[in-house]
Parts: sequence; structure tokens; C-alpha cells
Amino acid sequence: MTSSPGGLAAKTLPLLRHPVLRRLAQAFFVAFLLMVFAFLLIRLIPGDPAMILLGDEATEEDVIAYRKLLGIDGSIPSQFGRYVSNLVRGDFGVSIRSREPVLSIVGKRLPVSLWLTVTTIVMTIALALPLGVAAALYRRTWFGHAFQIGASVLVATPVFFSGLLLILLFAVQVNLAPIAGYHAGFPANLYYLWLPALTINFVLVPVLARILQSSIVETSTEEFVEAAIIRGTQGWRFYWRYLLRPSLAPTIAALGYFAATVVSYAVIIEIIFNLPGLGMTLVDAVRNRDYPLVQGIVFLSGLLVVGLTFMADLVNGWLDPRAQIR
Amino acid sequence: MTAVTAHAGEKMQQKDMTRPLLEGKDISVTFGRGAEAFDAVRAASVTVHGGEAVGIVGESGSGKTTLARALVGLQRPSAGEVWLEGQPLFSAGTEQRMPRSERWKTQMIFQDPYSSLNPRMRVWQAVAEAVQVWQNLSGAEARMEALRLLNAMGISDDQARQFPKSLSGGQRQRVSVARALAPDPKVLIADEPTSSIDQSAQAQLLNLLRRLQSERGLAIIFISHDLGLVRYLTSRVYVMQKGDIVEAGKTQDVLERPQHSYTQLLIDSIPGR
Amino acid sequence: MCQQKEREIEPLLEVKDLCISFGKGGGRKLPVIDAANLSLDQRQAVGIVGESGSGKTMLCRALIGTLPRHGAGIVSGTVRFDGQELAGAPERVWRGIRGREIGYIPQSSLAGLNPVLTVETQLVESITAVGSFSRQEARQEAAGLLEKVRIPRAQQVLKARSHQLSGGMRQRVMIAAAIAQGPKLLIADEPTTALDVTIQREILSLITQLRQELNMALILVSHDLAVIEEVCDDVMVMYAGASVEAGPVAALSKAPRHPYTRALRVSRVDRAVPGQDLEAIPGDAASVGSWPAGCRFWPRCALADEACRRDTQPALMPTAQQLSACIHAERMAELEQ
Amino acid sequence: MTAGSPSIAPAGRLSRVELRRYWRQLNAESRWGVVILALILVLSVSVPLLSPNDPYGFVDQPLQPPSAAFLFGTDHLGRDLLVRVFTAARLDIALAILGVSVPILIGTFIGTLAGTTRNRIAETVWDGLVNALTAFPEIILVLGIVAMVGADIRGLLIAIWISRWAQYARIARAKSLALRDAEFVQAAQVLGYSQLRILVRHIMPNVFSEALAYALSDFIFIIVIIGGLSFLGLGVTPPTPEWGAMLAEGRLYLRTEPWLILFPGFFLSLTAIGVALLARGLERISKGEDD
Repeated sequence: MTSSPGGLAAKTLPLLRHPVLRRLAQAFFVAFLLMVFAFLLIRLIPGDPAMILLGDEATEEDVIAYRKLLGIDGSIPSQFGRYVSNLVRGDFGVSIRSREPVLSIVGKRLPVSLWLTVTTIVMTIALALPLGVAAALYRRTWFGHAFQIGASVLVATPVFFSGLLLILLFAVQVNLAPIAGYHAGFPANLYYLWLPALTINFVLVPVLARILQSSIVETSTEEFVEAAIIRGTQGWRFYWRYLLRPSLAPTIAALGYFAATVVSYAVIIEIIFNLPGLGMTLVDAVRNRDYPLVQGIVFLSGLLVVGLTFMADLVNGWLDPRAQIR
Repeated sequence: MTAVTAHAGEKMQQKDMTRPLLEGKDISVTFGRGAEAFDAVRAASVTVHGGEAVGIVGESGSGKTTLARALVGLQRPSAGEVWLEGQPLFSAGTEQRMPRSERWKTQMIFQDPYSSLNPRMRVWQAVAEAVQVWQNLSGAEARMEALRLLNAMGISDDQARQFPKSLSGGQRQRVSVARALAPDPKVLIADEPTSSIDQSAQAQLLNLLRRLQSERGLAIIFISHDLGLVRYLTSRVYVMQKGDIVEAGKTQDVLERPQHSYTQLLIDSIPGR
Repeated sequence: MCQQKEREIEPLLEVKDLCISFGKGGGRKLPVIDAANLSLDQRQAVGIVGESGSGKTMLCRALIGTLPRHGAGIVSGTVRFDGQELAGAPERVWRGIRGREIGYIPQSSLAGLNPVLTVETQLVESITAVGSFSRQEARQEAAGLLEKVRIPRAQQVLKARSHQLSGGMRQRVMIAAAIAQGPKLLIADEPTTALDVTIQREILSLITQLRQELNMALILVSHDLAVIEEVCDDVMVMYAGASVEAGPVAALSKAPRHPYTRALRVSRVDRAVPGQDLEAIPGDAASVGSWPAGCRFWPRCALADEACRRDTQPALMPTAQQLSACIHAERMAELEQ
Repeated sequence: MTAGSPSIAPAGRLSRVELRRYWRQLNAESRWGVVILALILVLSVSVPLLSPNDPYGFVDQPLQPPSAAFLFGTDHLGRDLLVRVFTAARLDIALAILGVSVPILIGTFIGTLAGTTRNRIAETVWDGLVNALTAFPEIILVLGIVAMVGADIRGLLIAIWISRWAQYARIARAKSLALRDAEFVQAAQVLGYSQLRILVRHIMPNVFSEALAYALSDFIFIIVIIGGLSFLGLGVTPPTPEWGAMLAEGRLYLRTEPWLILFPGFFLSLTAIGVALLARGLERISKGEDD
């Protein structure tokens, strides 16, 4: 992540020299711009959205009412002002279809998506860390070569295909997972979530393991590793202090970045596995041209990623003091 | 030995009467603002005459590179003026900028041979580009001229066809010199050009610079932390410490009778002393 | 008894006809060193001088047993240290040697310290590797080490990480870590390359003092002959993977018996006359993988003749007070005119 | 594996000798990538040309398993799956190339400009813009734009263009920031070259090579987005043959007629795998690894 916004702010506000506060200020700035983008999204609609929704036979009153519903009545600055003040008060608009507040729809559907995301990320870490370390340590053996080829193959296989294949294998042939569906409540939901999470990890784990692997390989050529070997540092202490810890920073940073990818893939995965999460809601909303609902979900998903990235940054700063001085 | 120094002295006297070719007057460079501001260079004045080689010595952080960058217009000084051939090129007071048409007169060779050539251009192209921009030649003529310049620097036609990555550090620095000479400049500023090349390549490069100075009458500002190099190549020297010029004078005098304790420390630190 | 006697005459370290290649297994081997010879006694200081690509760093790695990490290995030759053969020694043997018997200061002070650990953590590792110390004792020992390398405010430096220290300070910490286990031999690979001249002077004199205080032998690698002349008793000159001359510093500086050594001396600017050309070595240094046949130096040598081109790289032979790998060692006087 | 070089589409002015030289510089991974991509290109050109069957036409009973007459079987409407799979290949690859090429041009241009200006406030706003745009989960942003612009090929492409350029801008900006301090750029300034010349001759080529490397991995992502959105019914829609849309159709027959998803899915994956192998191979060559 670039640090320029914080850099400028640090010049003007001494408080922002603290790295955590600086990151926080950055996150808020980005969140504000997310809001602007979400606001602009609805202006991409060619023509009059109200007319599109109502058709040609709409009455004048209906069109005016719809414009109000969509927040596109009045001048652009006043629209934006209203939009922002509504958002701040937690009003994300109303679904055109169900007339239910966007926030309450999201509130109902979000837990499923969050569970999927969290399950996926936990699984990613559990799988990618050992795999990356092994791929680095056994780089020149058959395992290392198999890892390279296997990673390229898995990374390139689209989730909606690998998802179907996994259903074919685990749900149809072996019956270790349900074909689709969801049942709320931990830990029962894990039964429904492990296969979708695994599907996303088919793409994510190779990428992350590769980053960790090349980071470890790079670290291992550093002088300080040689110095540690020479002064006789051995065993787990050597691996943790000299190979893994200095290499984790880029991996964690990537993990924060991949939060967006997980949320992305979750959309398709929810459709395949029939999970009633935000992704499914979004796809339905797109099909139904439910503009406010689409707008709200796009904005909130961005906000979610900014939050996750912020957390990854914090962990990163703690792991690697070099990151703070940049 | 005596004949050489006498000759050099004579030359110096001659030059002292004429006005300097390049002159930096009271140049200051400040980085940052407010509480974090620090002066990289403080009111430094340097001059160089035609055909003269002048040294700037100092350790890392002394401001010598920043001063050089200010002289070629790569760094905007916060105060001071740069004069070339009696004409003001830049003045911090008027925010006047160095006109592009004047730039060719002062050229520079950089410290890192590995980043001073564009990795996507063949060696001859890098030189031919400079030739074409400044000498109004056709493509084929520029290529011939570039190869001629490169050959004079000891780069063969075969090497000129390569990309920089297949050249050694010493060869790259000589390519940099060829490129800097393409506009036929009057002043050449060399910023630690030998600090990251091997000793045998260093001797080749130093010979080249010395000949450019004595045979073509090129004025050279040689920046280094190594007093040995400065002693060999220059007749006058400025010693910099933490942004200030703490001592200036004829190289021989400064080395034999240093007035400032920092100069003395630098002299004592030369290996083999 | 008999062994005891032998040890008295045997040098502390003897490297004989060492060949090192990149790559594993048969087929594609790329030699980086093919005739390195080095000998050093207890408490002696020997310098290794050579330009980039001459193999001097690889030789150091062979002496601390880290060649495999760099994709290289010893092909032939011997490395005897303190009566023990180290060429091809298993990792188990190296663990008893590295740090304890042979200390090492790496090339670049910038990357020598782990950026995520404090100085204290790394020094304590060094200290506890040899004996059992309590945490408190180890910390005290670490502070003592920093004092030994003349670091003021040791407590503050112990808590620092590498990016908070200056280059000179980092290199002092590296020296402290290298001497922590009281080695008999200290290897310093270009320890001052990235440092300012004034700091370089301080570090070199620190190394010299510590060597005397702790009775260590020293191998100092540098591309600068002047640095070596200042610190060392003997010097070994490397060119393109081979030792080309070795002997007392004084002999090599007064009457070099290899044209390359001579060229290194006369191409220096220190004693050159301003206004006169330096006697530069023509051409470029032979790089790894493209060594010429015959004597490696012949394409750049004024003495070269048919014999130099035809034969293989000559071995070191005694001449005057030193060893030289030039078949025309006796004709060296010609070059002085 | 090392057998003769594959016939890559029109070689232009490249001579046979040169092709062979390039081939020799490649490592195993990138060679596999080239072979796979060449195979798919050849099949996607030749199969629809040579086959007597129409990708839209009814040719036999629906849901026939693969046989000698219909190598890939027939789909739920009785269309020849083989012809459909390779007609889809043409569309998917063309769309992916279109999807990559516009963002790389726009993004690199904007990013390089942003990287070469020295205005703190502009930089701050710029950083925020790119960070915000790249913070949106990619597919969600694409879906959002498609919802507004329209769920068809045009909407899909516009959505990809709007959402992907920022990645290239980010890469280009980082690279040009680094290049701004490179000594060869400073040398160009000292030589008095015009800003335009420095930008076009010295900065752009170096930025572009970095962007191209990214473009290969982006190609994979974009082909997944195209397939993914069509799979969701929001991109290319039936009856147009498109891999993702075909998977969506075949999904209903997953238990009983799995070949309906296996063939389109396999060739979609194989295309992406070919590009992935090529990208990885080239990356390793440029890094200087050759094991």
C-alpha cells in the first residue's frame, strides 16, 4: 500500500505520525472515496433509470416517485449531500423490489457471507503456510516441481468449474457434503461451508503459498541468514526467526489484498452451492435491476475489504518493524 | 614532477583572470519543511574554469551529491544562483528555470553504473539518441558518430550492439561518459563514478577523464570520498562536511597543509597512510 | 604425542588446490574457483585480494561451510583446519567449527543483521550456542561484547534493530557476534566496503586490536591492496578463480612476481603522479564461465607469449620470497624498465 | 516436449530462425504454455470451419453421450457440443483479449502520468482513487457496473474496462515512481531531452514491460470473470456458445450427463492454464531462475 496520503497528513497533523493512526486516516479516506464511487455507480445507467424500471407507459407521478426512491431527484450536489447524510445515519436506501431497507436485507444475508469468508481465510492460512514452507524447503526436489506445475493449474481453473467438479466428487459420488444449501448456526454451518471454502482455496492457496515460498527463498539468500548459521543458530528457532518471520510480511500483505478476491469469488460460489448470502442477493438484485440494493452491497463489500486490509496492515507492522518506517 | 606542477600552476593563474565557466553562488538545498526540515547544502559556492578539474570531497551525507545535482539543474536549490559562462542559469530569488537549450553545456556521470543506462536500449542507441538530439544528424550519421564516441571510450562495435546488462560496471561507466560527451559539453560533473567498479576499470576510467580534461579542455567537477582520487585528478578541491564547505583551495595545499580538523581526519583515513 | 608434534608445525589453516563449482551432479558444472591455495598460522593475518568475480567470496564460503546454500560445492582439493579435514565434511562437523573455531563478518553490514530481531536477541544466540548461560548472564555477556567492540551506550544498542543503527555501528555488532564464541580464526569478507572512509579506518583498527587481544588469526578479504597492506602480514592474490601470487605483504609490494599483482599496484592512484596516465590494465577482467585457456591473465598481460596461451593455468611456484603462478616470474623486472 | 516448434499464427516478419531462437530461450513451463495455447487456437479456428454441424442447430437427440459421430456428445437441446465448445473458444478468447487490452493501455498511460508528476496533493487524491477502486471486490464491482450498464456483452466489457484499469495504473505508477529516480532518467534530464521524449522513450517502455507481465495473469482473471458472469446469466447469454453459459446450462444435468460441463469446463480451464504456465515461465526467465 502506498503511504502518500498519510505522508501528507503527517506533515500537517503531528498526531498522524503514529503509524496506526496514519493507516486509520488512510482507511477513512479510502472509505469516503468508496462512497463517491458507489454514488457515481447509479449514474452509469444509460438514460433515465426510473423510465427503464417503469417502462414507457409510466405516469408522471410514478416516475417522480421512483426518482425519489432512487435518490436521483434534484441537482447532483444535493443528491450527493442527501446520499452522504443518509449513509452516515445508516440509511442505505430501500430495495425497489421488496421495499425493505437495504441495510436490513444485508444484515440478514451478511452472516452467511462472513462465515464463508472467515472459513475460507482460516483454511487458506492453515493450508498455505505449511505448503509454502514445504515448497521453499524442498524447492529442488520432485515436490517443488510438482508444486510449481500444480499451482499454475489450480490458479487457472475457474472456481465455477472446480466447484462443480467438487460437487460431483464429494456430494454426488462420496456424499461427504451436501450438494447445496445452508443451515445457520455454528458449528452446524461448517458442514455446508467446507466444500465452498475449499473451492475458493483451490485458487487462493497456490497463489499465497507461492508468495510465501518465493519470499522464503529470497530471505534465505540474505546475509543475516548466513550469519545466523555461522553463529550456530539451529532448529525451530532458526526456521522461525530467520526464515519464516522475515518472510511473512509480504504474505500477510497479500492476504489482506486477497480479502477482496475471497469476497469476489464468494459471489459465484454462493450461487453454485446455493448459499443464501450477500452474493446471491447481489446476483438477484442485478437480475431484477434493483439499483439501490446493488449500490448498497457494492459499497458495503468495499468497506469490508478496506477493514480487512487495515487489519492485515496492523499485523504486518507488528511482524516486521521495517514496514513502519516506510 | 616539478615541471608538471609548475605547468599546472601557470594554467591556473591564466584561468583565474578569466571568469569561471560554471559558478554556483551561495547554494542552499533544504529538504522537508517545518520541524523536519534539514539543510543538505548550506550556502555553498563553487567555481570551475574551462579545462580545470575541481574536486568535491566528503563522506556520505555531506551534501556533495546534492550540490552537484543543483549545479546541473536536477535539484532545485532553496537559495543561491547558478551561473554558466557569465549568464545566470538559475536563481532561487526569481524562480527562474534553467532553459532546456542550455542544458547540454553541463553533463553528468552518475554513481551507479547499473542504473545509469536504460535497460531497454542498446548501448549505441543510448549514445546515438544524445547525438541526434543535439547535433542535428540523420539516423545513420548519428549511429556512426555514436560508434566513434564509444570506440574512443574503448567500447568495441560488438559491445555497442549489446544491451547494457551484458556489460561490466567499468564498461557501462565508459558508455555513460560517451553519452555525456555526445552534446560536446563544456563541464562534466562526475559523481563518484568509480565507487562501484573494479580497480582495473577504475584506472581506465580515470585515464579517460584526465585526457578529456587536458586534451579537450573539458572542465571537470569530480566528486568523491576518496582523497587519493581527488589528489590525482584535480588541481583544486572543496571539502564538504554535513552540508558546509569547510575547506577549499589548491588540492596540493589542502592535502599537505589541511586547515580544518575534518580535512585532517579524512587524510588520516586514507588506507596506506 | 606424535599428533601433538605434528600440530606444532602444521599451519592453522591450509587450503590446497581447491576447486569449487556451481551446480550439482555431473553434467553442468560451472567452475568459480579452480586453484585456490592459502596457508595461515596461528595468530597470523592474511589478506585475500582480487576483483569482483575472482572467487574470493566463494573461497570464504568454503571456509565456513556454506557453499551448498549458494548452489556450489567443492570438487577437489583440501581444506585443513587445525588438523581436521573440512573439505566435504558433514554438517555435524561444521557445527562444531562455525562460530566456535571460525568467526565470520559478512560482506555487507546492511544485511548482516536480521531486521526483525533486536541486537540483543542475536548476540544472545551467539553466546548461548557455546555454553549454558542463564538469560541474565547471557544478557550481561552481550553487553560486555558490545563494550569489547567499543560501542558506547550498550544498553540502548542492545534493544535496537538493524534499521535504527548506522552502518559503522551495525558492523561493530557483526564483529561482536563473530567473536562471541572466542574463535581461533576470524574471516572478514570486505568488512568496510559500504562504509565511509573515516568509519573504515575505525573498523580496521578495531579488528586489528581485537585480533591481538583475543589471539585470533585473521583472513581479511578486500579488493583494495592498501587496506590489506595496513592490516595483514601475508597476502594472497586471486585472479579468475586462481591464486596467482602469495607471500609476505612487503615482498609483494616491493617486488611483485606476478604481472597481475604488479598491475594492481601500479594502477592505484595513491602514488600516481597527477597529470600522468595511470598504468591501467588493458581489457576487462575474465568473468566466471568465460576464462581463457592457458594462463587466465594472458589476454591482459604484457609478458604473455605462446607458452602462456598454450598451457593450463600455472601452479604457484616458489620464487624470491613469495609464491607466484607466473611462468615468467623471473622476467618481472622487465616490466619495471 | 521439445519436439519442433508449434505453428504460432501468422509469424509476420519473424523468420524461422528467429522463432527457433526464441523457442530455445523458453523454459519447460512456458513451452507447455505455448503448446497448449497453440493447440486451442488451432482447434478453435479449425473445428467450427471443418465441422458440418452448426453451433446453433439441432443435430441429434438431446443429451447423447460422447460417440464417434459426436465426439463431445450433444447438449440438452440436441446441439453438437464439440462445435459449440470451440465456437465458444473464439468468443471467450476474443473477449478476454479485448478485456485486457483496453485497461492496459488506459491504466499504464494514466499511471505513468501520475507517477511522473510531483504534486503532493495530486498524489494523495490519486492514491486514494486507485486504492478505493481496487478495494472493491473485483467481481462485485463488475456485477455492480453490469447491473447499471446492462447484462450483455457490451455491459460486460465496459464493466471489465472500468474495474481493471486501476490495477495497471497502480503498477505503472509504482514503476514510474521508481524510474523517476533511476539514474538513466536523470541522465536524460541532464541531457536536456524533452519531457515527452523521456516519457515515451525511457519511462514508458520500462513501465510497459512490467504491465505486460501483469497482463498475462490478468488475462486469466478476465477470462474467469467473463465465464463467471455468463455462468450467472449476466454476461453472454444463451444460445450464444460461451463456456461459462454452457456450464450454467449443463449444471442442471450434473448428476446424469456430466460431460455437458466437463468439456466446456475443461477447455476453459486449459486456456487459462496455458496462459498461467506461459506467465509463470516467463516470470521465472526474467527472474533468472532456470531450475
